Amino acid sequence: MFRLTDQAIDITAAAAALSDPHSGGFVEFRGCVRNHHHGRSVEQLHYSAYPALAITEGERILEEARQRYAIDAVACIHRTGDLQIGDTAVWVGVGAAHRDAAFAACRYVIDEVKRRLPVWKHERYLDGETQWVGCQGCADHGHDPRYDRQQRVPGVGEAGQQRLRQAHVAVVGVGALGCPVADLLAGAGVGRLTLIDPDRVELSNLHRQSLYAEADVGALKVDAARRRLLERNSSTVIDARPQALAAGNDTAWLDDADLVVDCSDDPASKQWVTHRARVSGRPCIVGGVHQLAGGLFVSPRQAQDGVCWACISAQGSDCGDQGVLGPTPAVIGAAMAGEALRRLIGLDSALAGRWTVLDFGSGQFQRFVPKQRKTCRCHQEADGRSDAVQRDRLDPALHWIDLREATERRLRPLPGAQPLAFDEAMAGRGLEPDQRYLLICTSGRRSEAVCHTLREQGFGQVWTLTGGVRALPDESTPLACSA
Amino acid sequence: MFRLTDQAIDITAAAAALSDPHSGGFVEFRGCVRNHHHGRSVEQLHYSAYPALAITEGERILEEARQRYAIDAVACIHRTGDLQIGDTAVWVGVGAAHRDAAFAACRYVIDEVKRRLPVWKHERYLDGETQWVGCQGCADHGHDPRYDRQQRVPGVGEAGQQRLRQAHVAVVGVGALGCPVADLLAGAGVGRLTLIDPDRVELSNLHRQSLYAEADVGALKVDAARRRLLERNSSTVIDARPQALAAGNDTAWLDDADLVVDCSDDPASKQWVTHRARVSGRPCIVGGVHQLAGGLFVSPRQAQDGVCWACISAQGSDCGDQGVLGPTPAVIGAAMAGEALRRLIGLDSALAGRWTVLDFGSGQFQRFVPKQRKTCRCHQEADGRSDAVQRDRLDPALHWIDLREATERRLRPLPGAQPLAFDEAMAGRGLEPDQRYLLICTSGRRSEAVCHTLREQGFGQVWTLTGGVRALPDESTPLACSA
Amino acid sequence: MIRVLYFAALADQAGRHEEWLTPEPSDTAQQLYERLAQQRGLRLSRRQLRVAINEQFADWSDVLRAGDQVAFLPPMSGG
Amino acid sequence: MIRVLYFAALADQAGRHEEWLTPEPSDTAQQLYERLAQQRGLRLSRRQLRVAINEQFADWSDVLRAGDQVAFLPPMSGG
Repeated sequence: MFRLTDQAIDITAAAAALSDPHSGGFVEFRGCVRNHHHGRSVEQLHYSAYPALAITEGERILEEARQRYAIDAVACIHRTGDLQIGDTAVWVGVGAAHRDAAFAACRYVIDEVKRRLPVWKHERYLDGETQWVGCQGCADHGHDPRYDRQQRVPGVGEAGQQRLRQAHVAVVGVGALGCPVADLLAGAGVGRLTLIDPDRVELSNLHRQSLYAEADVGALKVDAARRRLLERNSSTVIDARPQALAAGNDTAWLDDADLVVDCSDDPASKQWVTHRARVSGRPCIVGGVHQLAGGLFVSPRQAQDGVCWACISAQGSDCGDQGVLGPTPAVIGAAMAGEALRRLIGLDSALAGRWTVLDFGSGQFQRFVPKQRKTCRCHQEADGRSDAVQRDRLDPALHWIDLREATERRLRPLPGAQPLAFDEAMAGRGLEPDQRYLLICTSGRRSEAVCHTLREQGFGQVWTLTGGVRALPDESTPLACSA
Repeated sequence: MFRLTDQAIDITAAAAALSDPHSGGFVEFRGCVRNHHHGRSVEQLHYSAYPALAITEGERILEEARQRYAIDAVACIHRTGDLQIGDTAVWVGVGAAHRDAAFAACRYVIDEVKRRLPVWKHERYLDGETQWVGCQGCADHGHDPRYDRQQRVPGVGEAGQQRLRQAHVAVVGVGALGCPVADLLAGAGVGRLTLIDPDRVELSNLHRQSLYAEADVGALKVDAARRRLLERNSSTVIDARPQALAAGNDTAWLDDADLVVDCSDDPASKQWVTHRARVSGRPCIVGGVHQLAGGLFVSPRQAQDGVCWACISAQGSDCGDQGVLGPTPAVIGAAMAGEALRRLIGLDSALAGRWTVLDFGSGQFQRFVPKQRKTCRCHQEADGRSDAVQRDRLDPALHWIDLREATERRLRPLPGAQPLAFDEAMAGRGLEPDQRYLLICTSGRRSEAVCHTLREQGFGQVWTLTGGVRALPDESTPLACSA
Repeated sequence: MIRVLYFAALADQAGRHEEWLTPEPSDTAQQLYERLAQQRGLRLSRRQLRVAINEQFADWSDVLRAGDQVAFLPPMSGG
Repeated sequence: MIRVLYFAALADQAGRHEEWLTPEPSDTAQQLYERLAQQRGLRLSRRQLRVAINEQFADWSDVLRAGDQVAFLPPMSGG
């Protein structure tokens, strides 16, 4: 229940309305007119509002609180008109089974009300002057002492800070790697973060996922992370997307990001991100951990030198869902954040284009230049694009599987390829694990998804044509397959 | 104002008593009798107390809140006797100029009341059973799913988790290194942490000190860190010591720690910690950062192989108070936490006895065995103890400076040494920067403090006798100095 | 015609709480504000403001249509 | 003589809220509790408890003297 009123707020009645035998904790906040503001003596105060919008926005804030916290009841009343010293300007009340949720929700509502409710405060001081109170001194304007220490690093300065402020980074996965990455990027003043993760916080996450507290168990990770990040740096804009980044999903919105940091434990996501970086020239950073070791891959400055995740993982980096000590991903995540900041600021990096492995088990710390196209079959076939036109030159025992719809096939025929519906292919129907297949679709997304699924099912010799038929040398020419 | 009462709490009167024209924000918490507890239907509830102790402890909690937060008023009332569903069991009210302090103080009081106030809850359920509510199901008893993932790491298991639970780690400094260290140790289930730091949170800390939020600015770091760590893992016992770890201070309480992790930016503290580890055989981990590089030293398994910080820093590791990007200390801190966990659990470590440098600027990651006694003059003199008895064998141009009080000097004379008061020596009075001095006191603490102070003032050739005269070969023999 | 609402410091600077205007064809909220800022001497930069159209928060790039109610909102200071 | 106070679940287990005892010479709070735990069948381990002497929280290693009031405190559950 949200209300605007020009009468004194009846707190006793409002608090009584929250009562619920299910609730064990009630938190109330009252904002009152103080007798001072920035050192000046306040005599009187007037609140004006845009009522229609204020009521819509107030209700929206309460609804957000209900969605985000396990609470039984929440209410807020805001005054308008003339107020005297000591009068209550705003009241927020929350009831919940547990006090964690009650405190958090109450705090959320008052913070959002102050930030978003279209209400303006006009103060009259004892010396007769008056002033509209506003946030004129915010981070957009002038030097922010918060970033002093990092601006002193050679090559950063005001210009580097400005680049961070204007940057948009997509963080895929806010688990053990994503927590330090998002935390350090928000702390450093990166202007906009998009967090992508479908999971909810579990108790067994807490030892290694530093953005979450016990009170967050059960909440969506992207929501809990957003909340903590805003507490740490309220000037960050954070988009929370509770979904997976999979080849099949719509990911066009990712193109808005200047940099993608893949912190997921999903090889398909890593493959997609690295592939996209290589094709589009956008930078990416990808990490993984395994017990006491972890690694990070930073895409090279020149897109054509890029490798895909399949190249890297074919060289032995396995990020299984096994036991892990918290510090291992914390090290790798922090290193990924460091690379992200350097790339955004424009500093040199000795890790760009490298797969860097830090193994705290053996004490071996090494940088590799991942081998491109030679050992990665998936990549090799894809880069054999122009050769693929004469399939026999490439591999006569390779079966081409055409995953496109009939309408797509008519637009660009692929003679000699065997049509197979996407769903059938995902299920492995009509395919033999000991045969060799090149999967083809229009853009390469569907074929990539099928390729990874089949490999997980034990198909050892399937590859995808990266970029699909669109990436073939001349789209206007029907392919001549000599088989 | 703290009160125990067996009558219904008059909240309106209690809240009115907080009024103050200086206060802009009021936060109240009410804890009410719920109709359910761990899934069982509650019918009635009885609170018994130890009144004399409860009142003392309640007042102490309120006083702590006043000390810790910038608040105008705080009060708490706790019920005793029989209560019905919906009755208020406890009420806390806080008034402050700013809402941050009001929320934080209210939260502090209710959390401490629940933990420390000698009051016990007896519940009667609808099924007729009764039960004293307590923390019987706490982490001491049985398997905690929270640690599942780390227990799966080979060598950890239940036994390793138990070792962590029983361990006590002192974290010296909760800045950019100490934040990830304390966070990862608490997350991993280390039973007890002592946090030592004299500083308060500043806005310019936030970008790299992940335990603090904007609302913590102005609070003692040890308090703000404790609060966040308890949100992350409420079963951790955390002692907050708002002081520096300096050679002059009383540090006997440190002997209770199983492991000391030095995250300070203070060379004197690092010197003291490493020295103590070498002499006492207790393990320590020490870290430092410099722009894009950082390093950590892990004491060796065998104390006699230890080196002191002066050995290490003489080899070029400088942790100046210069610019820093957040990720650098985050990497080093996480690596330190990993080493701490491995040492406590009893796992092998490839980093023990090594100075490990991770330089993200150059991409060089290396482990060194720090040279012992050879390049470190400070250490060399100390290990030349028995030689020091014949000073001329060591260095005839070395002036011995005796920093002890007259009474100490009488107990163990040091012929040929020049007495100099501690304060004079700290100020460099009576000493020449181009002369060579060996500083001596009873235990080696004062001489170490003076040594570091003088070196900072540009004295290039001063050394300390580690362990002081107590460490000399035979305490009963007066030293025979042949100079 | 569209109706323009000014609040708080903006109303003081504009010397009015509202006015009726005819927008240019395919005028965006941003173009309208920048023109009005010049005409009325509004001293708050667009980056400090939010815009609402028909009682909903809107984007600066939204195109205005006849009958719209446009509100320019200075930094809020409730609570 | 010293006075021993039991609270909550401990009082149930001890079958009493208080009793008067003569301590052994140089008995610590810990030694007293361990002896009483055996005699009275107290099932809470010392690690779960806190001890107060003369209405102040105390250490388990504190030595008891004639006239002391010793209280054993189970895990608290106020609020």
